[in-house]
Amino acid sequence: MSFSVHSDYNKIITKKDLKKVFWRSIPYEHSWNYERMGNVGYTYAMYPILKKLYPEKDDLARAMKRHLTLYNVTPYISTFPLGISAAMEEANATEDDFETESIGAVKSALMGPLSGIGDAFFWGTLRVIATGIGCTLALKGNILGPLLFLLIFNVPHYALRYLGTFLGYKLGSESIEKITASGLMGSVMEAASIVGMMVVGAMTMDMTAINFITEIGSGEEATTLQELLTGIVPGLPVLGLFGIVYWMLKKKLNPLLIMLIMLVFGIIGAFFGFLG
Amino acid sequence: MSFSVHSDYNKIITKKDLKKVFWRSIPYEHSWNYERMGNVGYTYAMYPILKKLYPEKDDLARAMKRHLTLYNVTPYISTFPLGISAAMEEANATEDDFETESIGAVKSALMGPLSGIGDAFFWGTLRVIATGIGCTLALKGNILGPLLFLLIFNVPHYALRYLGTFLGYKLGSESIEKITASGLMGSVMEAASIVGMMVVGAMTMDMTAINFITEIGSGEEATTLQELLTGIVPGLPVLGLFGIVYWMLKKKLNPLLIMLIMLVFGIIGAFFGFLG
Amino acid sequence: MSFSVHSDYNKIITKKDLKKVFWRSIPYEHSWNYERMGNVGYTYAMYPILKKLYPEKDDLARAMKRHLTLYNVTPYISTFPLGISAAMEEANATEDDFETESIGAVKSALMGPLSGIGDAFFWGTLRVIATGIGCTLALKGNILGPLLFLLIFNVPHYALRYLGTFLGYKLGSESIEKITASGLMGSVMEAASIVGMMVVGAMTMDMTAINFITEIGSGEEATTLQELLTGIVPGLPVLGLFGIVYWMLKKKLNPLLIMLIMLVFGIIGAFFGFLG
Amino acid sequence: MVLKTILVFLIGLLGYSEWLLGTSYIQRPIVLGPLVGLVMGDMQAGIIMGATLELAMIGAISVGAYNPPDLISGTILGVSLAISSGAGADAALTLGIPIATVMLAVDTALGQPIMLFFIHRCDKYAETGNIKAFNRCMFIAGYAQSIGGIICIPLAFYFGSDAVTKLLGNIPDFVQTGMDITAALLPALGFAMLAQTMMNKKVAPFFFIGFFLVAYFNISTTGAAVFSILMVLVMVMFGAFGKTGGDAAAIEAEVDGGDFDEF
Amino acid sequence: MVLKTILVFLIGLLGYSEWLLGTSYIQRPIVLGPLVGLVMGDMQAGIIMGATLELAMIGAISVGAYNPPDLISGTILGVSLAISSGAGADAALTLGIPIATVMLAVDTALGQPIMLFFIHRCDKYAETGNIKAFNRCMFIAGYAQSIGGIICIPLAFYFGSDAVTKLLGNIPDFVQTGMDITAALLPALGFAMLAQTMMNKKVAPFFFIGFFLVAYFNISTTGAAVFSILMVLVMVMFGAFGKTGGDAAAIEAEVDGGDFDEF
Amino acid sequence: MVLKTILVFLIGLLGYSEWLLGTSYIQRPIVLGPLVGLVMGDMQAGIIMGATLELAMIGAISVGAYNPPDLISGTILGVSLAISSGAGADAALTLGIPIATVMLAVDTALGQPIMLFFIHRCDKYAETGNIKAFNRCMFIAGYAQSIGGIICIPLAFYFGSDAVTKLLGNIPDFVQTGMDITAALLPALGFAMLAQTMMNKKVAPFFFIGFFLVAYFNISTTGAAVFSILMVLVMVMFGAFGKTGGDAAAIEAEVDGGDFDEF
Ligand SMILES: OC[C@H]1O[C@H](O)[C@@H](O)[C@@H](O)[C@@H]1O
Ligand SMILES: OC[C@H]1O[C@H](O)[C@@H](O)[C@@H](O)[C@@H]1O
Ligand SMILES: OC[C@H]1O[C@H](O)[C@@H](O)[C@@H](O)[C@@H]1O
Repeated sequence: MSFSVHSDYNKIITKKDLKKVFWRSIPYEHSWNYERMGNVGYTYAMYPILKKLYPEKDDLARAMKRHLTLYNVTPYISTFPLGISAAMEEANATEDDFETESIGAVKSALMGPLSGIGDAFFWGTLRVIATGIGCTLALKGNILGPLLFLLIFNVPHYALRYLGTFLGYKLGSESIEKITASGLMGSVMEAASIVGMMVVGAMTMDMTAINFITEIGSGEEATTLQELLTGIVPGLPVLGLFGIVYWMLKKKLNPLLIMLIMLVFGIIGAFFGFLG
Repeated sequence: MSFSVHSDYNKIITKKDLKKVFWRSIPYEHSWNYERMGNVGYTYAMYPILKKLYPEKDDLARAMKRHLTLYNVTPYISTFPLGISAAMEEANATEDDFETESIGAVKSALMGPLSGIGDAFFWGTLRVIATGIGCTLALKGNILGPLLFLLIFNVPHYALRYLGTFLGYKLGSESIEKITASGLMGSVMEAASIVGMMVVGAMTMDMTAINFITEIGSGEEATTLQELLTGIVPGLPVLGLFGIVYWMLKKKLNPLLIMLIMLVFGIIGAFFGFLG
Repeated sequence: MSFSVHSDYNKIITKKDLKKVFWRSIPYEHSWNYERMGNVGYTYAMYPILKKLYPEKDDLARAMKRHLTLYNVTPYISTFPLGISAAMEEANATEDDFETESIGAVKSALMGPLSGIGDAFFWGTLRVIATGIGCTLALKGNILGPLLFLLIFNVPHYALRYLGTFLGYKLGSESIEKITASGLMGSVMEAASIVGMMVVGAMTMDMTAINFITEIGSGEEATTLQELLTGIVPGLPVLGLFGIVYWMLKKKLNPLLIMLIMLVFGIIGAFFGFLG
Repeated sequence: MVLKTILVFLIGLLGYSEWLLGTSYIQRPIVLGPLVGLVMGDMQAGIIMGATLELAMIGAISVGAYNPPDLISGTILGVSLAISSGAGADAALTLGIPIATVMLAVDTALGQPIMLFFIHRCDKYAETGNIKAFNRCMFIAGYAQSIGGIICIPLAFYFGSDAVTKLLGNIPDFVQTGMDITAALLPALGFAMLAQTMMNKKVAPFFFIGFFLVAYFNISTTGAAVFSILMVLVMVMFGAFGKTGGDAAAIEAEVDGGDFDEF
Repeated sequence: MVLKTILVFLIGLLGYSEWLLGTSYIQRPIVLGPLVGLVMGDMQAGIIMGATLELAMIGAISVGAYNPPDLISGTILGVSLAISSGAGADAALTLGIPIATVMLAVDTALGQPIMLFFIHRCDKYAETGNIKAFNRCMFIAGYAQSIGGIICIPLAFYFGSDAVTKLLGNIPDFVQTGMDITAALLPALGFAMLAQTMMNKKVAPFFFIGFFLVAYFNISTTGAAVFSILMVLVMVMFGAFGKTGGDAAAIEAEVDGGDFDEF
Repeated sequence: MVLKTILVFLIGLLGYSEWLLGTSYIQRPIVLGPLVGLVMGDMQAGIIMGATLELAMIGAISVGAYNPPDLISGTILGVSLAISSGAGADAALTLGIPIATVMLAVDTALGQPIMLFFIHRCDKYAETGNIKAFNRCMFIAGYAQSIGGIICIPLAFYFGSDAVTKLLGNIPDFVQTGMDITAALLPALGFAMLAQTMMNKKVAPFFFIGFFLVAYFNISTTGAAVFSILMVLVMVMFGAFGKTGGDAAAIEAEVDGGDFDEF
């Protein structure tokens, strides 16, 4: 495997299409929300690909819905999973026996690890260096401070964001080819969905928080409801919350309604002091 | 699955039989001992069921012996596993291919989790609330203090203890039916025995303690034999103890004799100061 | 299984051969090095066995190379794995379908646990006792101090070292016989190689260290490159180092050259202060 | 005095029937205090002293294997002595707590072994099907563990608790320590007996997995149960069960009568 | 003054376009400071004050779910007020930070719910294929979350920030706390929606394995991913996939429509 | 003086033969001290000084990869100088410990690379079957690592240790640090060579499982071994081995020559 980033474009998607994905990845975080995070931004960036692959309106709608599920990744490398998704959507559109669910499974499996690496590099390293150099100059009133600050951060940022698109697509399409050739597509899909599911489980625990601060008992015996519950099984409150929401969705409650219920619950909890 | 607690009694056990189990669960902790904990109390509560299911004296004796193995659970919800055991014994008595060992495996698997939940609720929450309210009144000399204390605790206690019997039986018999229908009885039995075995392993480590306090070396290099052993493998002393006892039982040593050996060992250990 | 240490010598290796192994285990640590630890010492001790089993020069060379891989164990019980290796080499030399790789796998699997036990007993216990008694006397100028010190340590040391040889051989040859008889040789080999591989993975992490101390940022935000990397995945720097070295070996680089590269890298790292 | 002694004895008996009566908390100081007060002619004081002891002893509960001081003797003697000497709630504390501690020692040293003797009789009677004897042994076993308290409460009340406590204080320390140590060892016997009824080659490794999950990662038994259930579910999903694994069968055949049985 | 107000408003808008423009750090104090300085006629001061705020706020970034104070309004109002009152960089700090904090509260309480409304519109328009409306809602959603700042910056600049801050400070505490709590709850909805698209009997246990790996052992999501990949590799190597496990199929058939769907 | 120098040199040689002679502790201060005392004419003092150094250095043992100061040169020079200058046991300490530290530096910087050169010669001679050369290289390698001490002990004794220590103290700090760093890197080479002899697709994931068990959960190698044995037992019980997993075989065929080999 050589490290050239250029892949063969021998199916539907062209280099030009991927460039569009890159450009449309820029506003990725604009619509970042607490419910499904970068879902809308991701779909927005995928649009040109989906549009081309699915001429039928219904197929397109289904494809967009597929990408409107929760997604989160460091914005600067968002093009990498986008590229992979593009390759997988292409396979999905052109191959008969492609399991559509694997697109989401692979996306999910990549969320956590990519964010870990991306945050460490961009937020943890590059930003700190840019701030250090920029501020040293700016504190003396030098206009080069802000300028260097922006350049030091954004030159690598845009370079990697651009390259990521093609790297992701290349990796995706080559892997798909290989796996198809080996006749193991079924196993790999299953394996991918298992990893995806585990990562989603891990992130649910990692990124959701609920804290029942009601005190129980007084004096030395004092504890909170939260401690009691997590004493039985760590993560129990989050799991309970997740279970209830999952059940509401099963019961076909409108997500917007669920959100409102959660809002009311949160404010009531704050008002009566049982949540914190 | 509705939440009605009433099951169909279409085999041998009747509602009246279960009521007997509830009543006989009351002295459950009377004979709680350090060797096998609630074993005698559990068997005492199971007796009416066993008596009815196994008219043959030999069968009955074997069934009683089956329940005389170590058992532990928060007393207030002891009727829940008792109900499950009742349903399983019933299946054992009426179905040919029922694997008797699964009765013990399921009991064992439930020990830890049920105790965790039960202790948190009864000892950790309800008792603390009852004590808080009771003492506030009693400290002023109000006789309502002790009375409320007893009521606040015991009304939920007996309600749950009563309901638990039928809930357990219902859950047990319905699950057995379902599993039998699916033809997976074999797999489920195997699965249950694995979970049971893991819980027993976990509890052995959790609830047994042995501490070799013999000091080795002096000054900064000083350490104890215990630290040395657990430094090689955590839990090694407990595992060694368990292994020796297991081996003694294999060699058909009388458990009472083993207990005496342990007693002598404990007292000698205290006398010479190598145990603590 | 009785506890007599004497096995039947019904193949090629005799008791006399094993005695030679014992004697040649004495200088085991003389050539202990940071690259492959006790490898040369181990091979030196195995030599009489290998010489006898493989009259062909080529076979002998291959066998010696086999034992020149990394090995580490508390020297005082080094004869135990040597005995096992002897039994396995014997089986390898006499049986057609013996999988030669299992010799290394079993050795590897035993490294960690044997060292854990050996270090705890010899370094942690026996030495401390010998030092305690020896110094108490020697501080008063009594020549018995050093003498007792040497005796207390070395009598058990040589006794166990001697016995270990035969114990190891016996265990090895009896197990091989049993497994062969059961027709499960294949499974056991696979199982052994899995355990060996996991232990090697664990030890790689345990015994290799690399620390990138380059500071990133300043003030409260300050962190080191090491923290950043291990924050993404613990052990990442060690894994990276291992990966590079593994890749170099794949590329057929001379190990001595690799060592020199590491040396230069280490000194440069110290000079510029990015390693510590 | 004799009447009072009898009444106090009965209160003690009631306390020690706690576990016979559903572990319903009738043995707690807040409940026994008033009763003792009634007998001593000052129920008000009994209520207050009971509540004081209750709060001081709020942590003295037995969850898992921890053995708390004997609150029953402590409360009864502490409260009765405090009232009879005209002292306040503080006195009940200062008198009650050392009594509770000494009595715990007596009960572990004397009561536990006797109790275990009767527990083992139950095994025998279960086998012979003698259910009456089984019940009797169970009944005795339960009170046997409190033998110290049952005897000492009336004696101490009658002769003055000082004398009795001193007498009992003569049990050498190492005996009590030894009993405490033994109490912590005993579950190994119970678990070994339990394990023996469940053990076979196929599930044996899981015993050790559970054991070492707790030993290495310090998780709770519930945690081990959570992971074992998830593991078993995965095994079921991927068809680990049902097929009588050729290998496994071969191994069983081979190692049967082998090392493991000797373990 | 009106011109300056308009310019300041535009700077604010630029700041709130941060995420539209690639999260390129144009909203940071070190960048906005000089611009405000330019408007106020003292760019030098703007640069220095920007850098001062930048350093003080170096930790105020959003990684994962942490929500930092609103640096945009804080910087713009802090710097402009400091310059117009002739004060130094310290004043920019003392003025800017409370503004940033209050504005965060306003944005969570007001902006987030409005935003989520538009996010849900996007779902609808995706289904109907109305891509223009989809894009429009996305655009609005992004600014909606900053609605507080967008409105307040010019007002506060024009009327004096004191008046505005006081006004906003009247939002009761519990509302802000409640919004913060809700923000932490909301991912549960997102993950539940995601899980629903992926869930089936065969992979369900793995959701819980991932969940409890994090809950019990406190490892990172990346760690859970590492172990799940290794586990799956082992399963592949030992042939867990491909064969339609007889058991598993049977179970699916059986429990379908059973309890799990109700979960 | 020359005779004494020779004798002291021989004692040093004996100390550095520790590992040749079974790691039997003849190199410890408590043993070398008396010998030096004998040479210096005051064995009594040697015994006491040896024991003093022994206790001070009780932690200086090499378990795993920790490299302790060079006790041999420290003891010999410390004790001999202390005796000849008529000072007490304290002096042996104050003189001995810095010498031991400097000599450790010299040995890592000089001795280790030379040693490794001879270790690699052993590989070559093993291949050509030249066993005599193999033995010779092993013998030399062992002493090579102590080359510093072997040369310096007689020199320092003859010329006064001050002079020699100063001379050696001129090795730049970064060289010693660099050598220490390299010593910690080197096992990666050893383990990579070992892994290469064992690696194949089927067991590769287990390398990483072992690695990350230690990295994430901080358990010991023994712990990883315990869990791997239990895991393998379960796999055996449930028939994971023996059948040449169709999938696995297919994968091997496919990925052979693929990415993994490049790793
Ligand atoms: O953690 C990944 C990612 O999460 C969110 O999207 C934001 O907090 C980003 O700044 C961050 O990079
Ligand atoms: O832990 C479960 C259970 O253990 C023992 O039976 C007693 O300590 C009970 O009080 C407790 O509820
Ligand atoms: O840890 C095992 C072993 O490692 C190295 O070989 C040396 O440090 C020995 O002293 C030790 O016993």
